[in-house]
Amino acid sequence: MNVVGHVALHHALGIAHIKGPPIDWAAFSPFVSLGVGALLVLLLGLLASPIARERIVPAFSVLTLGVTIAFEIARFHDQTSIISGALRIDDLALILDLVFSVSALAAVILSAREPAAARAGHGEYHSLLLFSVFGMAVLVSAQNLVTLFVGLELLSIPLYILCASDSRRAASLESGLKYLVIGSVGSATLVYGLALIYGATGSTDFAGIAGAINGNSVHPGGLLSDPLLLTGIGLTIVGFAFKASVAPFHQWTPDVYEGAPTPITAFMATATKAAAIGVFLRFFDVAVIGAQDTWAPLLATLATITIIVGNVGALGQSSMKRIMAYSGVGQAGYMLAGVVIGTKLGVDATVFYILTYLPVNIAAFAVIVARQRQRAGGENISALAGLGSRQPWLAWPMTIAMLSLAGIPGTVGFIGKLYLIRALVAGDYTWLAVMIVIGSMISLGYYLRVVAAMWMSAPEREQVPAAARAAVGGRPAIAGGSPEADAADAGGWPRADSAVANAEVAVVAVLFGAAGVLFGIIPSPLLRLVAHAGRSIAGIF
Amino acid sequence: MAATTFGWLVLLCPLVGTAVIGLGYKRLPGRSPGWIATAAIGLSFACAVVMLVEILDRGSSHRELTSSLWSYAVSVGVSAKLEILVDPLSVFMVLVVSGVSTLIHLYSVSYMAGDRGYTRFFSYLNYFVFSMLLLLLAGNFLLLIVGWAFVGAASYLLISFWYRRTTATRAGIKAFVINVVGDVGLVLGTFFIFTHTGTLDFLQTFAAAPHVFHHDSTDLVVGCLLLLVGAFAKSAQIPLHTWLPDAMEGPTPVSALIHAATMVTAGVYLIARMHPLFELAPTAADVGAVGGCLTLLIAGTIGLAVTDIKRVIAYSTMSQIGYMIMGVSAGAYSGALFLLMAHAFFKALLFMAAGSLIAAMAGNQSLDRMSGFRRALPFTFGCFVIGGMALSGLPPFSGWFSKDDILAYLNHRGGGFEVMGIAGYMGAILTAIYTFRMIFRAFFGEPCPEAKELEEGHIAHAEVPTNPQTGEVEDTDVGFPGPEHHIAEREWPMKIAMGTLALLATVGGFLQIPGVDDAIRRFLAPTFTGSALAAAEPSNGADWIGLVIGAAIAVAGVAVAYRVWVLAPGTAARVRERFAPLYRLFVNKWYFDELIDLTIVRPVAWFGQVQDTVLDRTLVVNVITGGAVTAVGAVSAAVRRAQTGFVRYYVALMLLGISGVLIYFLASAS
Amino acid sequence: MAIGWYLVVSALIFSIGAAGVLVRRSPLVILLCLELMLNAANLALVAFSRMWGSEDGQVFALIVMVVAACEVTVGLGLIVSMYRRQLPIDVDDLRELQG
Amino acid sequence: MTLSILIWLPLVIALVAAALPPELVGRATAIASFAPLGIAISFLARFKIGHSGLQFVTNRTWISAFGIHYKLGLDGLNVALVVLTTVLFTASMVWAATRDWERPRLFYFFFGVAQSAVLGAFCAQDLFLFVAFFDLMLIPFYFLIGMWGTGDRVRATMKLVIYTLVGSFFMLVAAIATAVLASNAHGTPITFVLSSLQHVRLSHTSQDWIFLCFAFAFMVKMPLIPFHGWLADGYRSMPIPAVAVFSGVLSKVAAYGFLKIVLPLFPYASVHYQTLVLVIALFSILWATSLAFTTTNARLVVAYSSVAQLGFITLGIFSLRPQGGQGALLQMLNHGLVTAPLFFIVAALAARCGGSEDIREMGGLAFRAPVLAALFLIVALATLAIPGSSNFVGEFMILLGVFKAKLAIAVIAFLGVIGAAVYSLRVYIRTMHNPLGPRAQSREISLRDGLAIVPLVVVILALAFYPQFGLRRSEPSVQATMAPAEVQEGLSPAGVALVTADSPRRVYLYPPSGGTP
Repeated sequence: MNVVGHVALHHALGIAHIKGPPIDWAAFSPFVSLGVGALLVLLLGLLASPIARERIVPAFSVLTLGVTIAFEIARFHDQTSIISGALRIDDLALILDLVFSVSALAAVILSAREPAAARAGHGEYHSLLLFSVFGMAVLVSAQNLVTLFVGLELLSIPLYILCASDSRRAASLESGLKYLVIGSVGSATLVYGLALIYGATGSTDFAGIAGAINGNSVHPGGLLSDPLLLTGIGLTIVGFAFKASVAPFHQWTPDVYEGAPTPITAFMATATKAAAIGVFLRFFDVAVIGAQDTWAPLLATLATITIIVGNVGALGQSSMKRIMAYSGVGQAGYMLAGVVIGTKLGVDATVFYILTYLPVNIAAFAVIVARQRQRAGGENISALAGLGSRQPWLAWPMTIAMLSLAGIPGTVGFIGKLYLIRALVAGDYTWLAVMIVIGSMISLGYYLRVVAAMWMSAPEREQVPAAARAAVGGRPAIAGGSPEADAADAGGWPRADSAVANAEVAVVAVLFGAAGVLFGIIPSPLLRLVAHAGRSIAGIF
Repeated sequence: MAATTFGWLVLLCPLVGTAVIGLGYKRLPGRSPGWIATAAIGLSFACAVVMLVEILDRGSSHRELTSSLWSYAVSVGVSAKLEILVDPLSVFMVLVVSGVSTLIHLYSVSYMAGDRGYTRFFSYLNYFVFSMLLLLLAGNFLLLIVGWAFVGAASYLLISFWYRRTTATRAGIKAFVINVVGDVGLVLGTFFIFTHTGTLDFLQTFAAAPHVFHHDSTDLVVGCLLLLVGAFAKSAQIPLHTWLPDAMEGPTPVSALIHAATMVTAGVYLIARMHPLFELAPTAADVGAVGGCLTLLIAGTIGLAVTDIKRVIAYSTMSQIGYMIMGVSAGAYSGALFLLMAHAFFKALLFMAAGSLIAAMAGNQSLDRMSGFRRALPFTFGCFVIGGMALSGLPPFSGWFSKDDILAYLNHRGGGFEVMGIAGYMGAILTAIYTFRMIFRAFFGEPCPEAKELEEGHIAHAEVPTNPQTGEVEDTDVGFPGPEHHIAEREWPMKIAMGTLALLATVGGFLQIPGVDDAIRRFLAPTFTGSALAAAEPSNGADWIGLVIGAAIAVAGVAVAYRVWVLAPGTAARVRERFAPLYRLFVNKWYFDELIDLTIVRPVAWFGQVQDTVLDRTLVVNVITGGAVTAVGAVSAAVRRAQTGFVRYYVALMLLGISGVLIYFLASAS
Repeated sequence: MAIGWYLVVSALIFSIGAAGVLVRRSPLVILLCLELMLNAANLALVAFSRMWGSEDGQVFALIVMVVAACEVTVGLGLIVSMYRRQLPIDVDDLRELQG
Repeated sequence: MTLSILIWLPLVIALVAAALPPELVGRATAIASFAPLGIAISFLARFKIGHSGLQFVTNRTWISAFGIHYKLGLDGLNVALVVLTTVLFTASMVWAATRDWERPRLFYFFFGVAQSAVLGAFCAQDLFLFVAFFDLMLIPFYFLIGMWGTGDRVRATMKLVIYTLVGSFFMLVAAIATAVLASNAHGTPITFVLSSLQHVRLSHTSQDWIFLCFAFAFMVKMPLIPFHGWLADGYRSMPIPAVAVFSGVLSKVAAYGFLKIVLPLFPYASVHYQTLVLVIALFSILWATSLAFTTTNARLVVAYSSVAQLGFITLGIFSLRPQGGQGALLQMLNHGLVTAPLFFIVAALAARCGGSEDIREMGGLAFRAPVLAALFLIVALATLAIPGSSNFVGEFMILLGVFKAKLAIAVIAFLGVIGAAVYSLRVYIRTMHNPLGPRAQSREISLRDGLAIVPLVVVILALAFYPQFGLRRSEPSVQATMAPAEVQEGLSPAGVALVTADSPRRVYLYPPSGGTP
């Protein structure tokens, strides 16, 4: 078709050239890839053939995440605001996006043989996962109360469903509902707080809020002692704290983590926590940094409580998933301590800690997944007994993960602690550093217990499915115990073909475990990465 | 070759002997270890003689030689080289020690024959002699302390030589610990002196002392008193003497060598060696003299009461060393050393004779069981009598001259020292009595069964060997009372050793006859030049009186003994009843063991128990460790209890948290 | 009319919602109460946007409504699936997970 | 040849050996473990005497963001200890190689990690590197006890590791604080390199709390009373080769830390808390001594005796006098050399009494085992620091230093000397002498035990004749280490510090008043 015809066609159709707002597609690319990928996955899930559903859908999700990661890496080192300043794509956001994507990638791989995926339908399962990642990406780059809230909900609501996705297990449904109810209370609180902040400052974007707090034309005196604003900040803190599972708003965490399908738990434990801490950084170290003197002591107190509660709560547990949940609470306390400092160093330290936290946690959960597939009650610590002698390729990653979370030298966790403590001392929060150390001491009590279980206790004999049925069965009817369901729980899903079935799981475990050691010995690359993150915020200070 | 070279050789010979015997314990046949050991000591005696000659060649002002091999510990102000000091004093001591040791080795070659530990015995014995010679030749404090502790260790090893006897091991550890107390005293004393003089070397210390210490300065007095602690512990002076009687658990040659002739006189040597310091600190010297004086009296009284023949000799050793310590502290250096030499001769002789006697008694040492060995053991009897006469200071034996030398000096010095002189005479009569008590009880009277058996030409044997102390049955694996016993009459090496010593004990006194000659004083003079006290020794010839008194007292003592134990045998019992409390005091050794047990051993043990059970278990394990664990556990339980699983409960807690946060902010707002 | 009153009302609604979540045991009713809490926020938002004379608040309110709708949908979906799984529709019986 | 080779060689050996068939691993590792020993000795031989500065320095940036360097070096303080480490590890390997362990690959792997970590801790010249190695060296023992231990091993190992890591974590905070505060106070970029940290003094208050953190970590590790809660269980359930190196070397790292880090970096606090530390050390000497003669477990006697020994070492260090420091260093060497053979001997004794380590069941073992008895006697006498042993020289100098600093404490400390005689001879007599024990049978020492014990005893004897060997290399370094504290105490003017210290920049860094920078 020639040009003239082209133009003519346009006139014929009477299409006027609307001047849309300029869109920086390059900066927007991660969101695009995520959104499009999510929708396509949803559609692919509708295909009839089981191969399409069980093979192509996960493959496509992996592809999507891969592309996203590529876009994110490509965008490093330039800071742009898009959608008229509603979102800010800077290194902080990109690094966190990277964390979300990687953890989602791991979750997808771990879900490859997960019963939950099949029960919820692969398409829905994976697209929800991707949407959740999308929500996180929005959340951490939000520069505006509205986008912030949208991002938060977009990350939460898919997770409510994913938690419940293993719908034939009552525990899964229970965790889903609990998460929904408590989560909604949390978001209601948050939105109310945001409303009050808006009311106090009269603007919804962070810059405006920051300006108003420090004093501008409208509020010449600043709002440092304005009850409306402070109430708003308080409610906002609660909203975020809930997502980051900061004590005393952490109680949903153990239950939900235990009930949810393990890959989803892994995803929540890493990505959600990262997102929540990310928004903490954004909101408190940018928007309301002016009021730091007011909120810092409170956050410090919360951090302390969280450290104690989390580490102490994990001590007596028998289920690995619960141990990881409580340990996650404790770790959230450490990260929150990083937020409190409110300096560039603090931001760097916090982001770095998130980076160190990601690989080892994934590794640990991968091992749990593997054990769950191999035997009934695989999430119990007793299931790890004698793992060291029989499956070292699983035992070593778990060992590294535990040592790293405990902060033993030679692992990445040690460097993370080093960075945090340095930032705290430099920011005159030495006492908080001491609290972190005390928390780590307590945490030795359960981390080392896990290691001991793997290496130092004799392997108990593997339970045959029959025994497994007995073990899981006998659930009270009121809790929905029904024979066929239990049968499905115990024997039905591929637990038998352990070694083969676990190939990809073991790979994930080994890879992330290795990363945990590698970056523990050569941390410099990560450190350079993080330095930019801090700079991107420092620009605003 | 210089004298010092032979000094090193003196040390080397016994060390080599130890090594050879110790390493070759499997190869060496029969009595060869004994002969090797004897040869080693004999060699070092020969070297000592050469050393003497070398010294005498030199002018009397050049008789103090030092030589060092390599730096032992030289750093940050401490400078201790491996250094020996060869001067008349050390040469004199080395001669006595190596000479007597040679004879005792010779004696042991036969006496210990057949003991399962024969090789071990001689390697220990050589090691002991090495340590003793090291002690004597040491040129600085550090080496002195080394030798000091080594003799202690050797003594421990030899006391608990028959190590399956619990009595022996207990005696061993007792001796060792008390000796360690002595070492500690020595080290601390060294610290006090070193911090002022800044050197460990003897000659430099003596040179520096007058400049850094003013007369009787506190630090010096304390230092010297601590040195005295060492001396008293080693020389078994009150109150650190309790190990010596128990040490008689060792084989008799050991008693002869260590606990009569050599080691126990180390204290005397130490004070003589440190005389420049002691003369600067008269207070300390006086304390030493008084201690010696008390010891000689108390030990004498105990000697009267105990019935174990070796213990009687042990107490007499204590009392004789009391004389020496008293003398050397008071300044009668040559006299004390003279007595030291004489005592080495006759006391070694007495122990050897006693050993032969005990062998004839099949290991039994109780005087109550012995009698009438006069005909059965003629040679032993002779030696015992000679030794006894020398000990009780009967003319013309060595004891007579030497003891008188000290007492004469004390009386001459005056200023309260006459009291000690008088005490000395009192001690002399006690000595004579208990010595001849032994002789009369063991050799006179009706022959006891063992004596009879021996007269028929056969040595008695217990069919079931038992420990005479406890009466418990012994396993002959580790020797005594082993398969065979040896008496002097049947073993020529024992004969030679005892004969030589008998001769020396007789003629040894002629070295220093008042008015006639004073070889020892002249020989030792270079060491004691510049000593005011040494210069103050009485001019000879004046004090024949002292000798006469001494002789008279000795004779009187013998007479008393003869009256009590030969003429009227019942007397002893009557005296015992008459002075019952006194007797109980003596026979219980003035309750020193009980005292120490009560004041030190029990409290320490009790504290140890309490501290182990109460403090360590309760405090550390339960409170510190357990407390933390319990606290954490409690909080953990609370947290988990809060995790009820009720959604609404969680929401409630959440709202609680919210209100808490709000309250905080509203509070900070206003 | 002062902004204060609107705030008081919204605060009341919020508290009522919270109280409802606390006291009621049926998930359905709890969902309703959550709606109340969110709408309390909406009321506040609208009032404020009126106060400042800017539309941000109203936009915010609209979005909150959408979100509320989503949450309710998900909640209902969960309840339905629980019903099909013959689980009791009573939050107090969801105690499989605890400790 | 750089120190890195020495440090990492054991780990490499372990990894290579892990590739061999299990039955060969032990012997291969034992033979290969002579390589680090040889290298260490070559360093000792090439060490230039009379310099207080570092030698054989390796210096690379590890984490530039924090100014953390991978800096290794030898000076008078650590050269002997490095050799000691290799000696004891080799001996333990030899001892272990003659026995069968299940999962041998892991066993020797963890040993390799431990040796590398310990060597690293000794050679580290960067505060953070030291802390990292200090924590790291504990982990292998967690596995060694937990997997190959005896009795209630898991509980014991948990207790031990948590106890000691608690200390280490405090030390981590303290170390970071040192660097951060130093850079804040002087506006210098942050660095952890010791030599540069020595040039910046912290304020008195920060010195105080940082000192306490370090002291706590080190005292737990040694351990000193009352931080010894982990000791009894831990030592009782450790496998013998592990316990030999643990009490032989790991405890020394803590003492070394006092000398290397605390005294030069925190002179004010060192002087401030001198009396406190001295009293704690004294207290643990007496406490451990009395425990050593109440307990009936032979292994625990050795354990408590080493607590007492470390008490003496601490006394020496905190006399803050060169004599004390020299004595302490020498004593570290000596104690390492006596404690390892003692544990081997205890194992041999237990083997002769049906596996029981209770001295009440022993006795009379010397009869058919003259060699064993002789070895034990020598080691026992060395343990009680009989004059003539190198241990005595160490103790002599330690007590001389304390005597100069605090007379009363020195005098009381002598009670510990007497106590040592009692418990050492007690255990010797109760095992070797006295009537034959109920289940005891006297057997001569076996070759495989001899291989491990005899060389060590030979070294002990050699040192007894020439203790100077342990003293001559360390003198300048010790003086340099003690100088800051002495200046602080006003014992020697800053000028002396200038002479002895390895950097002229020290001059103005010591205000004689010791005022806050």
